[in-house]
Amino acid sequence: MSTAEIDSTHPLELDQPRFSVKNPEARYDKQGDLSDAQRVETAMRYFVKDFGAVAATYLESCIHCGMCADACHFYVATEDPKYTPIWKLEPFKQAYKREAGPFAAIYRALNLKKKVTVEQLEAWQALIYDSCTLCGRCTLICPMGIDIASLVGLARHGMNQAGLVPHELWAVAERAQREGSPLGATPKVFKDRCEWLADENQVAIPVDKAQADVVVTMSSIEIMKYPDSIVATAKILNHLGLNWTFRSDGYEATNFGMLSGNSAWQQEASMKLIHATIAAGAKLLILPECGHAYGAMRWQGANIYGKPLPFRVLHISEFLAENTKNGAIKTKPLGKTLTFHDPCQISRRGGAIEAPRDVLNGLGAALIEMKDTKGVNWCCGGGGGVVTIHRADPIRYKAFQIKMKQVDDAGAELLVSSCSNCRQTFDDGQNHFHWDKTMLSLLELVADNLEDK
Amino acid sequence: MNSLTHINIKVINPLPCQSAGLSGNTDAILHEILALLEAFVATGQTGAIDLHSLPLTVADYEVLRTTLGDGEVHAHINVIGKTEVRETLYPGVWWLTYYNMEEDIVADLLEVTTIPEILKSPAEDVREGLACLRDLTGAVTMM
Amino acid sequence: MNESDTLGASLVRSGVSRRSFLKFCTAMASLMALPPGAAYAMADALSRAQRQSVIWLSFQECTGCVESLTRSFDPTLEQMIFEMISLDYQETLQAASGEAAELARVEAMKSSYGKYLLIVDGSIPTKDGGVYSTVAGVSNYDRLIEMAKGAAAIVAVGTCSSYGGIPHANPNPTGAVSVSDIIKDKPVMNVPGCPPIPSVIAGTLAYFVTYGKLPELDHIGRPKVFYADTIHDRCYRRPFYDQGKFAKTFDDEGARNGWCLYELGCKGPTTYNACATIKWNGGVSYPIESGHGCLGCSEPNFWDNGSFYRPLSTPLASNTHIIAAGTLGGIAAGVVAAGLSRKHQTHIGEEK
Amino acid sequence: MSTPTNRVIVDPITRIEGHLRIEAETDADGRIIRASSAGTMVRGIELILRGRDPRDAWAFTQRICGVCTLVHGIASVRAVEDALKYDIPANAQLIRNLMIGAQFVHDHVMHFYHLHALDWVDVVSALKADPKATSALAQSISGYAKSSPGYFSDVQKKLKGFVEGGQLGIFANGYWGNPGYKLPPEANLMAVAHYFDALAWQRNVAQLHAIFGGKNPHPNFVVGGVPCAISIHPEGQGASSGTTSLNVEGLQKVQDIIHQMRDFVDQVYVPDTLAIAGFYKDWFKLGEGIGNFMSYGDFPEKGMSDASSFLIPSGVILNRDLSIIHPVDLNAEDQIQEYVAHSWYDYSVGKNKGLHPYVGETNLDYTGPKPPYAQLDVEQSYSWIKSPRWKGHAVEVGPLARVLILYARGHEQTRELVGMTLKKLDLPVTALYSTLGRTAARTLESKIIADAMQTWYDNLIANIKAGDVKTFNEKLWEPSSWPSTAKGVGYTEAPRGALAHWIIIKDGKIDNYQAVVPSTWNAGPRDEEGQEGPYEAALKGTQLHDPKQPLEILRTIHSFDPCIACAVHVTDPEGEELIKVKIR
Amino acid sequence: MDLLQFARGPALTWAATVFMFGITWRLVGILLLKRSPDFSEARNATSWLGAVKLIITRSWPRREFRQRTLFAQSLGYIFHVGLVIILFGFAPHILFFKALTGLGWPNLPSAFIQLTSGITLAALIVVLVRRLSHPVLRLLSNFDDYFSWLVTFTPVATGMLAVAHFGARYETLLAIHLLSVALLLVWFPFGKLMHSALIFISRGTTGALFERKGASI
Repeated sequence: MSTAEIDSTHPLELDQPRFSVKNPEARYDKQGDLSDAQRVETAMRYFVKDFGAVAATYLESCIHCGMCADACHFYVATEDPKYTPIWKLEPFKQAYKREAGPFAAIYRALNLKKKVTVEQLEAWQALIYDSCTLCGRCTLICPMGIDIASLVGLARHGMNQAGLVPHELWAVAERAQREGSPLGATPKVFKDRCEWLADENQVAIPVDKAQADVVVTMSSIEIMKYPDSIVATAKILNHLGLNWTFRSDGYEATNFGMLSGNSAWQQEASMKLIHATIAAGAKLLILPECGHAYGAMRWQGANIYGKPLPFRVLHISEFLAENTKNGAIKTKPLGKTLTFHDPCQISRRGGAIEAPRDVLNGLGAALIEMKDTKGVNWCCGGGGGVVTIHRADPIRYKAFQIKMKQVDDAGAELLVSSCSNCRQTFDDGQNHFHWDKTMLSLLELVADNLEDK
Repeated sequence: MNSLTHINIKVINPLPCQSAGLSGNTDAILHEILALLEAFVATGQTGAIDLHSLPLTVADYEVLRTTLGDGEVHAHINVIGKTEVRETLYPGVWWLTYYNMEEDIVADLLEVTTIPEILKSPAEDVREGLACLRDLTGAVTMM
Repeated sequence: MNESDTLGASLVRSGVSRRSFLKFCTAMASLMALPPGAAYAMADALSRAQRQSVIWLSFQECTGCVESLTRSFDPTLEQMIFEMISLDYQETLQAASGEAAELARVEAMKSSYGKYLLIVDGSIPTKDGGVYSTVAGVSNYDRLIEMAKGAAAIVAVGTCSSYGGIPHANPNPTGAVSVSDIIKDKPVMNVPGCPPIPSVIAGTLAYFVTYGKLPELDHIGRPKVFYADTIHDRCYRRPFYDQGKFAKTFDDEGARNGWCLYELGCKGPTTYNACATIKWNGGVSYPIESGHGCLGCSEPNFWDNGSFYRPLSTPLASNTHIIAAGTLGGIAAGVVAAGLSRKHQTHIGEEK
Repeated sequence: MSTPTNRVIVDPITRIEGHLRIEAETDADGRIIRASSAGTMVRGIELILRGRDPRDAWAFTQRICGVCTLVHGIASVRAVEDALKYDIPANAQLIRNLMIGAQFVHDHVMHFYHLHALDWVDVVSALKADPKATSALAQSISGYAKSSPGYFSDVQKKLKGFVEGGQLGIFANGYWGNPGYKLPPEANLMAVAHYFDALAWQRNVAQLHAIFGGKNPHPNFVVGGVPCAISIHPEGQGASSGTTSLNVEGLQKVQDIIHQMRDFVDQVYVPDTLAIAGFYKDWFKLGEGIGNFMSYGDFPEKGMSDASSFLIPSGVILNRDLSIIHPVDLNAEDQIQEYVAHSWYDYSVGKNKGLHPYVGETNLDYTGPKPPYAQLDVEQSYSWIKSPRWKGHAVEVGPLARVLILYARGHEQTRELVGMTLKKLDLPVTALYSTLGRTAARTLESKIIADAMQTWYDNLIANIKAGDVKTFNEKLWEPSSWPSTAKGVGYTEAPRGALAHWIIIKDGKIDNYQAVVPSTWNAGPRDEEGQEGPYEAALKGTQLHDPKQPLEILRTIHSFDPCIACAVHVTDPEGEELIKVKIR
Repeated sequence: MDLLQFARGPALTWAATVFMFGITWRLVGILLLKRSPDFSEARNATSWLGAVKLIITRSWPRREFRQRTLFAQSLGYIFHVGLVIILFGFAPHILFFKALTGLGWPNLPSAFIQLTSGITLAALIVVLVRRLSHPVLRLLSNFDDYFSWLVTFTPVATGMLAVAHFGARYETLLAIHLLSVALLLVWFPFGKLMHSALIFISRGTTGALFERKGASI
C-alpha cells in the first residue's frame, strides 16, 4: 500500500486527547512491499551500520542480570518479563554478535548465533516501539552502565528501513515528512494560527522576521492542541523585549523521524530549523516544551549539521531559568503547592534538571518533589512515540498508574511539566482514569503570572 | 626448654608426639580393652591393641597410663634392647613396650591374655636348656 | 651345606633366642601395621622356613637405595641379611667379584628356582640394544629377563626401577624404563623413593618373607601400608598450612618456627610416602623437618615437575613467550575483526 | 673367562659403587702387563640437566651417586654460587663443612670395613679364632670398650650359626682360604666383629646428615646457604610456633655424633688399619700408580673465595716430587681437559683432542661389541669414562693425594700422623705410593677431619650464642635477580678425590653443565698418547696368584674406592645429535 | 605425563595463551570500531570525571532502586567479594600470580578462605536457583550464562575439595582444580566473564557521554 493510501485510509485523528490515526483497529504495521527475506536483510544491514565502538561496548557488556526490568515502568507495571529493557534488544544483539562483533566471523562460520528471522522482528516490533519510551531509566540501574535507551533508538533504524514500524507511528512520521508537520501544521496553517492567536490575545507574534536574535520553535502538538503555548511564549519574549521570531521555514521541532527510526527524515526536519536560525542570523534557538525535540536538536543537531552550530540551543525551561535567575522575568507569587514531572529527555537524559526548578523557585511556588524525582523520575509512559500506538494502550495505562500514584502521593495542588508529549500523555491518562489532576505547562504558568510592567 | 643454656643436657629420643592436647582416642582404646576383656573372660579369646599405629599425643599416653595403672607384675626382657612387660591394675591386661638397641620404642602393645607370649619360655628353648643342663651336670658328675 | 636347615635352627645356633626373634617379629608387625597377633604367626612361619633367598640386581642406579638399606634401624641390615633373608647376590656388599660373583648368582638362582625374591634397583636402558649399561658383558635388559624367570616375585626398589627415575627424566637419553615396563608376567612391587625409606624396604621384605606374597598394592604398584597417605596429610607442619602460615625463605621467622614450606615448593601434598610418620635415619628428621620442601621423590616423573622450588599451585614453567605471542595474535585478530566490521558498515553506507 | 691371550676379566668388580670392568693382560707367570679399566654404565644426567632451573641442579647431580651422596650436591650449589657471585652466611659454610666432614668419616669407615676389608680379612678363618686371644689382641691395640672375650665369643657364635646354616648370602663364593689372606684367625675375628660394629656406627653417624639435610642418603641442599633454619627461640616462645630439626636437641645430637665419630676413628678405625697393615707390609710396595697427585682443596674457614683458609689445600704433585706443589686453576682452559680417544664418545673437533669442561662436548658414540660380549677391544674405545688430564698429565686424586699435599705443605697434624704410622710399621715415606699407602692415607685423613669437625661445631655454637642464626642468603634467590648469562665452577674434595662441576647459566636456565669427578680421574682409560689412567697404572706389574680368584686386582682397585656412576657423564652444548651408536 | 603435570604444564600455558589472545582480540575488536565525533556544545567539559564517577558510583544502586534490587545486589556482592578474597587472599593463588608476574602480597588465613569459599559457593548456588526461577532471568539466560556460572563455580568447588583433600587423591583434585581454572581462562574472553574488564569501559563510556550532557548518571 502506498503511503498516500495509508494516510487516506487511516487519516489522523486530531480531536482526541492524543494524536493518532483514525480506525486503529485496522492495523497496517508493515510498510512497503519488501519480501520477508528482504526485510530481514535490510534490517540486518542497517543494524550493522549503527554498531560503533560505543554500541559494541554496550552490547558486549550485558551480564543478563535482569536489573533493568526493575527500572522500567512497563515491566514494573505488568511484571511481564518480556518488557525487560535489554530483552527488547535481543534481535539487535543477535545481529551484532553475528555480523559486527569481534567474534562475528566465528559466530557466522559455526552458526552459533542464528540469523534473525522476520517473525522475530515482527514480534519484537511491539517491544522496540510499543513498550519503550526511550526514557532511559534503565540506564541508571544497569550495573554495567549500559545505555539501553540509546540502543533501542538505534534498533529502530533497522526496523524502519525494513518497513516494520507500528502503523500509527509510521503514519505520523510519514506525514511529518510529507507535510512538514505530523499533525498537519503546515507553514500556512502555522502562520494562520499565529495571526489568529495574536489577534485573539492581543499579543505580538512575529513570524518570518528576516533578522532576529532569537528564533523560537514549537511542537506540532502545541500548535494544534495547546496553542496557548504559542501565546505564552510570545508574551514572555515580548516581556523580555527580545528581537525574536517564528520562522515558517523552520518552526516545527517534533521528531517523529527519530522516534520511528527514520534518520533521513529526522535529518531533514532538523536541518530546516538549523537553516532557518542561521537565515535569521539568530544567536539563540529556543526549543519548545517537547522532550524528544530537545534531545534531537540540543544533542544531535550539531552532529546532523556536521559541525558545531553557530548558535546556542536552549529548551524553553532553560531559557526561562536563565532569565528568572538574572531577574529579567519577574512573576507574581503563585502561592500554591505544586509538584514537577521531569520529562525524561530534558531532565534525565538532557541534563536540564535544575532549570525548571529554578523557574518554579522564581514563581514563588512551594515545590513538593515526588518520591523518585529528577533524574530517576518515572516516565509518563507515552514518550518515544508510544502514545500514538493504540495497541500499546493497555500497558501504557498500567504504567501511567505508577505515575498517578506518584503524583497523588506528592500531595501537591498543582502538577507541572515542560513537555507537551508528557502533557498529551497525562491528558489522555486523566481522561481514561477520570483523574482529577491536570498537567500544567511550566511555560504557560510563567506567562500567566508575569508581573505587569 | 629451648634455651641455649641447656645445650649440654643430653636429650635422647624426644617423644615423637608434638601436640599437647588429647586426641580423643583414649576413650576408644579403653572401650576396646573392655570389649577384649569381656571376650577373653567369656571365650578365652586373647587380643591386643597396637598403640604405635594410633595417633596418640603425649597427654593421651598420660591418661592411659594413669587410668590403667601399675599392677602386680613388672618384667624386663633383655633381648636386642630391652622390653618392658607390665600388668596393669586390671589383671589380664598387659602393657608391653619394646625398645631397640638405641632405646627407641619399636612396638607398644596392650595385650589381653593371662600371660603374654613373650614372657613364656619357648618349649624348644626349654628342651634345649634341659639338654644343656644335662650335659653340664653329666660333665660335673664325670669330674 | 645343610639344605634343610631352618631359620629357627640357624638362629638358635647363632645364639639368637626365640624371644628376640619374637620381638623382632613384633616390631616388624607393628611397622607394617599388621594386626598385633600377626607377630606370633610371623615368628612361627619364619622359624620353620629357610631364610628367603634374595637376589639383588643393580642397573642404572646410584647405589643410594642400598646405602639407604644400610641405614635401616628397625630392623637393621644385619638383622635382615643374617636373620631374615639370604642375600645371595648384591654387588655392593658381596665378597666375591667377577666370575665368582656370577657363579654365586647362578647357584642361588638354581637352588631357589621359582622361590627367590628378585630385587632390582636402577632403571633399565632399552635404547640401542641396552649398550648403556652392562654387567659382565650382559645388558641389563637381558639380565632382568633371565633373572625374572625364576623369581617368585620382583621388588623394584627406588624410583628408578619403579618408574624410571632420573635416567628416565626428560629427555631420557638412554631410553631408561622401569621394571614393570618390561616384566609383565610376574608380580612386581614398587618401593619408590629416591632413595626409599629403609624401614619401608625392610618392612615390605618382611611381609613377603612372612606371607610368601606381596602386600596389597596401590594403583601404581606401591604397598598401600606405606604409601597410603601424603606427606602433607601426616606432616607435623600441617597445622601451619591450615592457618596459612608459610615460610617465605629458608631463613625467615617462619622457617625458624617450622611453618609450612608450601611457598618454597614443597611437594608434600602430592607425594605419597611415609617420611612424615616413620621419618629418616632412626626417626631423627625428614626433609621437611630439616627445612627443605619435599621433592616428591616417590612419585613417577617427579624430576619433570618443574623446579623443585615452584609451588604446586603455579604453572610448571613460565611460558611467557607463548602467552605474549597469544596476546599479539589477539591484538591482530581484533584489528582484523574491527576492520572487517568497519568495511561492512562503510559498504552499507555507500549502498545507500 | 681367561682367554688364550692370558686375559683376566673381572666384571662385575663388586664392593664398589657402580659398574666397573677390569680386563688385565698377563704374561705367562700371571703378572699383569697391561690393564684396562672400563665403566659400563651411563645415564646422561648432564644432558638431562640442560634447560632446568640451576637451583635444582644439586638434586639431580646428587643422584650421580648415593654413596658419596652429598658431594655432588655441594659441588653443584657451589658452581651456581660461583657463577652468580652468591655469598653464603658463615653458619651455612660451617654446616656444609660439618656435612662434608661427616661424609668423609662415614664414607671412609664404611669403605674400609664393608667394601675393602674382605680383601684382607678371611671371614671363614675367624671361626677358628680363640675369643680370649682375640680379646687380648684387641685390648693390646686399643681401649675400645667392646673387646671382652664374651663379646668376641658372641660374634663368633653368630657367624658360626650363619655359616653352618648353609646360606652364606653375601659371603658366598668369597675367596676364603686363598693364600693371599695373611691375618691370623684372631685378627680376622676382630675385624669381623668390627665389620658389624661399623654397620651399627655408620647408621648412627649418618643421622648428622638427617638433622641438617632431612635424610641420608641424599640430604637436601640449597643454593645460597643451607635449607635447615636454626630453630632456637628465646625463652617462653608461644605454643603456636613449631620447630625444625636444628633445635637444641638437634644440635646436641650433632655433638654426640661428632663424639661417636672421633671415638670410633681413634679407637677402632686407626688401630685396625695399623694392625691389619702390619700383616700386609708387602702391599706398601705394590699398586703404586702414576706418581702424579692432585687436590682442589676444601673445608673453607672463611668462604670459597679465600683458598688460603682451606683445611685441605689445593695443588698438584708431579712425579712424587713433594718439593714443588703446582697451583691448580679450574677456569684455565689449558689446565683441565678431557680426552675421549679410548672412550665411547666423539668430539666435533676430532676424537684425539682435549676439551676444557666449559667448552666440553660429548656425543655418546658406542663402538663396543654388542652385548652379551666376552671381551672388549681395548685397542679401540672401551669405556664410558673419559680421560681427564691436568696439563696433559694423568693424575691421581683422593685421600693419598690430599695427605701428600698436606704433608708436603707441612701440615703439622698430618706430619705427625704420617710419621707415627710409618714409624710403627717401620716403613719409608715412599711406602705411601702404594695400595696400602692409599688405604692408610684414607684412615689418617679421617682422623684429621673428624678432629676438625669439633672445631667447626664449636664455631657454629659460638655464632649461635652470639645471636647469629643466619643460614641462608635470600639476596640472589629469585632468578629474576640474575644476569642473563653467567658461568662458574663449583668444587669440593669428595672422599674419593677432587670433584668439580662447571655450569653455564643462560636466562635463568642451565645452558651447559659438566662434572669431572674423582673416579673419572682415577678410573679413566688410556688417552690418545697411550698414557694410562691411575687404576690401569696401579695394576701394572701385579702378580696374580690365581686368575680365578683375582684378589690382588680387587685390593688395588678397592684401595682407590671406585665410584663409577660418578665417573660417567655426558653433555652437549651444541645441541647436535647427542647419541650415536655403532655396534661392532 | 600425569594429569597434574598436564594441568600445570600445557593446560595452563595454553589456557593462559587463549585467555590473553581472546581478551585482546575482543577488546581491540570492540574499541577499534568507528566512533563519531560529537559537535554538540558540552554542558560539562570534564567528561572523564563522569567516567570515573560512574565507574565508582554504579558499584552500588541509587537510593531509588535499592529496595527492588537489594537481594540481587547483595547476592552479587557476596559472591564477587568472596571470589576476590579467594582469588587474591589464598596463599597458593598469590604464589600463582607471583610466578606469573613476580608480584606477591601477604595472604589470609586458610581457614578464613575456606569459610569464604563456603559462603561463595552457597551464594553461587542461590544465584543459579534465582536464574532458573526468576522469570526475567530465565528469559534472558542463555548458554553463556549457565556455562559461565559453571566455570566460575567449578574452580571454587574443586579448590575447596582440593584444600580439604576430599573425594579423591590430592594430586587428582589439584589437577582437576587447575583444569577447571584452565577451562575458566579459556572461556573467559568469549563469554560474559569479560564483564570484569568491560565493566570499566562500559560504565566509563556512559559516564563520559552523560557527564558531557549533564545528564543523570
